[in-house]
Amino acid sequence: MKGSPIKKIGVLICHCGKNIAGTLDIPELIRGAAALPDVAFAGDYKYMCSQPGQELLKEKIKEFGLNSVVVAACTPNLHEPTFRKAAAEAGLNPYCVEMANIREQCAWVHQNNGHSATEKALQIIAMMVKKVAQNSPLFEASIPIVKRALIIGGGIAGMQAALDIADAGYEAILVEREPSIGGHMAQLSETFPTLDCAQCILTPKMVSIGSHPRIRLLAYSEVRGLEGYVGNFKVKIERKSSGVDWDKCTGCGICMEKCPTKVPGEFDRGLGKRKAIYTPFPQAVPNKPVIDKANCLYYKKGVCRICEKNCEARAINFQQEPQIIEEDVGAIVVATGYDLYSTENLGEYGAGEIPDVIDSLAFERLLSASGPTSGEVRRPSDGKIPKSVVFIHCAGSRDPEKHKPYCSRICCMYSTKQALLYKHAVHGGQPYLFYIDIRSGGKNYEEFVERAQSEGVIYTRGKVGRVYQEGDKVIVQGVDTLLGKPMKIEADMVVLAMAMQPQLTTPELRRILKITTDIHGFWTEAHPKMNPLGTTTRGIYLAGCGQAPRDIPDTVSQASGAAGKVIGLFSQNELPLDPMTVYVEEDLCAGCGLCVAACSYEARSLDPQKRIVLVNAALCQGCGACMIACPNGATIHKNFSRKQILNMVDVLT
Amino acid sequence: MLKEKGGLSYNTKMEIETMDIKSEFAERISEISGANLFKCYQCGKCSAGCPMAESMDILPNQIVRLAQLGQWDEIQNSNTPWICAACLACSVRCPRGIQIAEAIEAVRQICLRNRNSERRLGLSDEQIKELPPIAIISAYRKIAE
Amino acid sequence: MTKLLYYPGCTLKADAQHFEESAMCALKELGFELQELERWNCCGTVFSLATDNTMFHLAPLRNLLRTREEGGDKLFTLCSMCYNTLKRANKLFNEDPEKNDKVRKAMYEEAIAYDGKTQTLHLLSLLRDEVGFDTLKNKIGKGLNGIKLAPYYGCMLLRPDGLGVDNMEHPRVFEDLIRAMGAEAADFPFRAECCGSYQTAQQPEIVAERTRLIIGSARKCGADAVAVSCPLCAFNLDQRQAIAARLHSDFELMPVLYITECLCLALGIEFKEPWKAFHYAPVDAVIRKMEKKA
Amino acid sequence: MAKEFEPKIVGFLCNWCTYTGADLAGTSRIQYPPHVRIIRVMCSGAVDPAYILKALLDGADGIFIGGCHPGDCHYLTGNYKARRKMVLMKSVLETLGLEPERLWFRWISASEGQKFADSMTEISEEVKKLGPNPIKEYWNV
Ligand SMILES: Cc1cc2nc3c(=O)[nH]c(=O)nc-3n(C[C@H](O)[C@H](O)[C@H](O)COP(=O)(O)OP(=O)(O)OC[C@H]3O[C@@H](n4cnc5c(N)ncnc54)[C@H](O)[C@@H]3O)c2cc1C
Ligand SMILES: Cc1cc2nc3c(=O)[nH]c(=O)nc-3n(C[C@H](O)[C@H](O)[C@H](O)COP(=O)(O)OP(=O)(O)OC[C@H]3O[C@@H](n4cnc5c(N)ncnc54)[C@H](O)[C@@H]3O)c2cc1C
Ligand code: SF4
Ligand code: SF4
Ligand code: SF4
Ligand code: SF4
Ligand code: SF4
Ligand code: SF4
Ligand code: SF4
Ligand code: SF4
Repeated sequence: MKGSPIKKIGVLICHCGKNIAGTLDIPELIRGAAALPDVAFAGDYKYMCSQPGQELLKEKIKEFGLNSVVVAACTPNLHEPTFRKAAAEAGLNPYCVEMANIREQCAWVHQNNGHSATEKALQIIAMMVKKVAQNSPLFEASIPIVKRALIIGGGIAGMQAALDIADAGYEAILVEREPSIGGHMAQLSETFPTLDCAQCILTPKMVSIGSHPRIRLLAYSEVRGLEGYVGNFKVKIERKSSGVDWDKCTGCGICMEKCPTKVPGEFDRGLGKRKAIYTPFPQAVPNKPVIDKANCLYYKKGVCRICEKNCEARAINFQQEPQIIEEDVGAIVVATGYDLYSTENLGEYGAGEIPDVIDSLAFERLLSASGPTSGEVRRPSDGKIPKSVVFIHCAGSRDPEKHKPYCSRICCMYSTKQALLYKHAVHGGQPYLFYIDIRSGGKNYEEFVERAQSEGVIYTRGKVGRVYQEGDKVIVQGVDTLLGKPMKIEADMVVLAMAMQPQLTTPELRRILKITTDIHGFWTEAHPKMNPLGTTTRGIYLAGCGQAPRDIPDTVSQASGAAGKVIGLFSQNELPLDPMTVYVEEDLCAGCGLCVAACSYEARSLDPQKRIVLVNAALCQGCGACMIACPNGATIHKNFSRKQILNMVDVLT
Repeated sequence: MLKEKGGLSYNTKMEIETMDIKSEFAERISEISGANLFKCYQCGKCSAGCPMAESMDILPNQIVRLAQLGQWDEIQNSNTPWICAACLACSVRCPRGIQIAEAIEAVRQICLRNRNSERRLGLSDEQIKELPPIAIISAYRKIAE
Repeated sequence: MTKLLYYPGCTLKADAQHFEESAMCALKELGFELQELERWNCCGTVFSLATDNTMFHLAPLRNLLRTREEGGDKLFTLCSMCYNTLKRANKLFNEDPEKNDKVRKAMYEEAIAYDGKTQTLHLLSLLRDEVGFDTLKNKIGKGLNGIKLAPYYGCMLLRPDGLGVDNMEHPRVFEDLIRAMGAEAADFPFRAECCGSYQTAQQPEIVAERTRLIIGSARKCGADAVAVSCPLCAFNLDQRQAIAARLHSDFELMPVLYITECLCLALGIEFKEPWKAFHYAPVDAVIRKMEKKA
Repeated sequence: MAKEFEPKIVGFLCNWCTYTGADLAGTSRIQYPPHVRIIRVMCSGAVDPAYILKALLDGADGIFIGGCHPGDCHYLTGNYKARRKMVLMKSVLETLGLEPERLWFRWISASEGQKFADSMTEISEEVKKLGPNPIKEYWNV
């Protein structure tokens, strides 16, 4: 660089025992290296990475006043940190140390060709000497971290993540779109494979969320905007207008009792009724009602106001406006969960029009003690107790042609559970399951299926072709592929194990968070194996069924994992930044913006006043794409500059 | 019992050698029908919705399986291709997008072209008088040489 | 009067003359005149499903070409099977370059080359898209109020996906038409179940079993009659009742009417006496009931 | 005996996949010809066409660019950017009167040591067949 002091470069060549010295001619390399421009010292050692080797490095730095070093040894992937650390200990900026890879990419791969290999090694050393000559000392910056997490989605995934983070001593903001947290787990009856009651294990957690001193629960709210980067996000949250002032509301429930308007309730999948002012279910947290404006008589026609008259706390506020609040957070956990694929998509199974053909969540409500039938299995059409129930697996799953190509992973298990619970609930009732394969890969899952089979649940291997109504029966036209026989069952009721799909609102949230989804709309993890909890944006993590279908144990594990990532991040006081980023020569930048489009990390933005581009060091990942995109040479990748690379090319040609 | 139903007799007659699998026969069907039978995962939805299944000795999904394994004899001796009404219910519902009706047409075509089936409609004058032209012509098209 | 180039197909000139005649009467009332193609040939009835049977597609394509020769771009059909065959042949012609090439070469002797632009139109689509069920309803008024008809689509009106007149698994058009005529549409689960098609020639007993099932289902859902739009369906569901009745003493006959016969009645057009003779299951009673309503 | 033509090939390898794959070839001691000299870049998307041109004008006989497999780029889409540039570069080479076969682009992951070594052998042989970079000739005179 301009004005930089005279280069004094040291070259240290490692024998690596016989690994390098066995093939390459070390004295020749020392001779060659010593003759290179700017090289003040060239020497060798048997094992550079050993303690004495590192000491030698430090010694030579001091002895010759070296301001750059090339260690010719193994791959930088192995010992670059070792030598950089040693150099730092001797007072040299670690970024002025480079490695010449003469082991993996030379000695080892040309073992029978010592002469050419030595020639090549010398070129590699020369190339790195030329590069290091233009390295700049770099200094690791760091950014402060806001130690507060945002969790989006209040199902079991979001709840678990919030509790883990809060219990570790950090603040958590939990944003739930619905009036209550709990998610789908709150709708379940009992859970496989242990058959413990979902409400019983969920409710205490919901209560702890509601009362935790470090959790701020924002129910009936949605994220509307996000800016910033890891450690320093700014989030906009809309608190939707509920028509009820929750600060005043005592949760007495009188309003719901008195409201004259009844509509089918979403929580009971339309099988039960709720009022126009409602909480989704009695154990709701927060236990405060909202007004369903589409059905409330006052909002629709301007009459009624019965709730208002009866509310002693004067909490009803029909004029309530939605409110936008802004929060600073350091990390985000996305736990938006799933929806079931709609039965309307399955024309051959009645397209959602046969009353006694219902989806699996509706059946959970029929089995649930707190459900619309108080846990008695009664079919929707006429309230009769069904004597035979057919469960159809893979309804919409594993069907790349028309529906979802993936396996929804949990429906084999919950269908088994539902069949078993039904059999326990209805004396003499016969469950039939139509499956293609039974997928029971989980702890104690196969044992659970075995139990159902031995208790007389009839499993038929074959996919159902048609379901139709005939009189008060539902006819199921299937096949037993093991016998090779078509079969027809006159059932009282049919339960469709519908495919799991991501929330339909995911695309909207994706635009806000700027993280990616797969073609089905499930959130994409940073790496399927090595980083399944992270996303491509640092500081945003995933948990629960929004990422892929999974059951409660897996959801909870993943949520705790995501929380662990957040806690790990928050355990640092400052976030060190990799200094190997890019900078912009302001004088050269024309503000054309070509580099902005080239950056996959939104690390660059145009400064409209100065008409130049700005780099956000916290977001820059150091890929170098912008440097290539810049027509003016204004963007420079630190220690990977165009000039340095062209110099290396020079040495090689 | 399986034997009575028709040609299905895995454990007695059918010997599968590795060489047989993906036989030229399956490829021939694929060629004529455009259907990739190897995508079939034997869910049986084709058979479950087939209006003629009750009268078939081998179900459509079994035809697909036999074809995968190159068991031409079993298929050729089956009544299934000659009972199928080409209604397409199977093809339009197959989760893997396999055109089963088309594959069965291919089986018919191979039989008819080999002329080893001696397929004649052999309609009596009376029948010809009774049947509408649409029935006669389409029957000739599908099931006779 | 809008003129429609019309392709009858072989059966409408033989066993289904009443289908054609009733369609003409009803459509005239609605402002359409059917103008038969001057030259037409049998479409080959069923569409060949084999990829190497290109020659089978010549017959339908020639009819589509005739349409162009006569200056039309739409060809109207009544028979569902013709509709299916013509429409699929055209799709193949337009989407499969290899077939297109072969077919073009095979039709070298034709005066003009076919350009793939003839659209096949079925009666049900015409009534839905060009007449409109609301218009129809206004015109008909109370119509067949009190009558319950079971709409029978069969297979060729709906399959394969995307080529049919409506959603394949969950069609509505036939029901909507019935309702526009003032009648009630039976919720008829067998509406798209194949009748056995051409197997009627070789396997009449199997087809009679299908008939028994389908008719039985129509009866269970309280239909006065089954409405059809295909002469093969009509034959199987109606004439094959004879065998069903012979084999099952408890089988009860059920009238099977072309949708156009119903439409005539709804529009107050007289049900012609000769049409009755084409029916196997007696239609007198139901026609009287329908006439009274209309 | 005339000295056999030893081609000079410059390789640009992305740090995350191909460079690590080259290391693996070494750890596995898979032997290949020594003609390719490797420059480590952070991402194949950061290989400027100027680097390639300079290398060729300076007399390199071949260029090898290695990146992560589609969908595996450490920086999300750098390798797609690289691929687009390579297609362009090939036509640029043609206008320069160079065989486009001198420019190689391969997806090689960190675990594909063998594939890396095979690619080195292949490119060495192919470039040998093409002979010395003709630009070297008319540049020198
Ligand atoms: C019929 C059925 C039976 C089952 N039985 C069992 C069983 O027996 N055992 C078992 O282990 N598992 C069972 N499961 C699976 C279980 O339901 C899931 O594993 C679990 O509920 C997943 O939790 P989650 O938090 O990821 O998602 P959800 O429960 O779907 O929670 C997501 C939450 O996020 C909220 N949300 C979504 N989008 C937003 C947004 N943009 N902003 C704010 N909030 C948002 C939603 O309102 C919801 O509250 C069953 C599933 C079904 C369908
Ligand atoms: C044939 C096969 C193929 C597979 N293929 C895939 C695949 O393609 N994709 C995939 O995702 N998964 C695959 N897996 C699964 C994968 O191997 C496991 O998920 C993963 O390795 C589990 O890692 P682990 O750390 O839990 O256990 P392990 O890999 O078993 O590691 C446990 C470690 O603990 C050590 N240890 C044990 N006891 C003690 C002790 N008392 N004290 C100290 N150390 C101890 C062991 O020595 C061992 O190093 C495959 C598994 C098999 C068998
Ligand atoms: S009556 Fe008032 S205080 Fe009681 S629940 Fe309703 S809004 Fe809340
Ligand atoms: S105003 Fe609306 S919410 Fe209140 S009681 Fe009336 S209908 Fe119910
Ligand atoms: S879990 Fe079972 S029922 Fe669900 S999609 Fe997979 S195989 Fe089908
Ligand atoms: S044990 Fe392994 S092979 Fe067997 S069913 Fe389970 S996952 Fe499949
Ligand atoms: S180096 Fe990569 S991440 Fe950094 S600003 Fe440039 S393009 Fe963006
Ligand atoms: S491409 Fe270069 S000149 Fe253009 S805005 Fe980016 S840095 Fe500035
Ligand atoms: S429906 Fe398709 S996948 Fe299923 S058995 Fe039939 S051919 Fe195979
Ligand atoms: S096309 Fe043939 S095999 Fe397929 S459903 Fe119809 S009758 Fe059955």
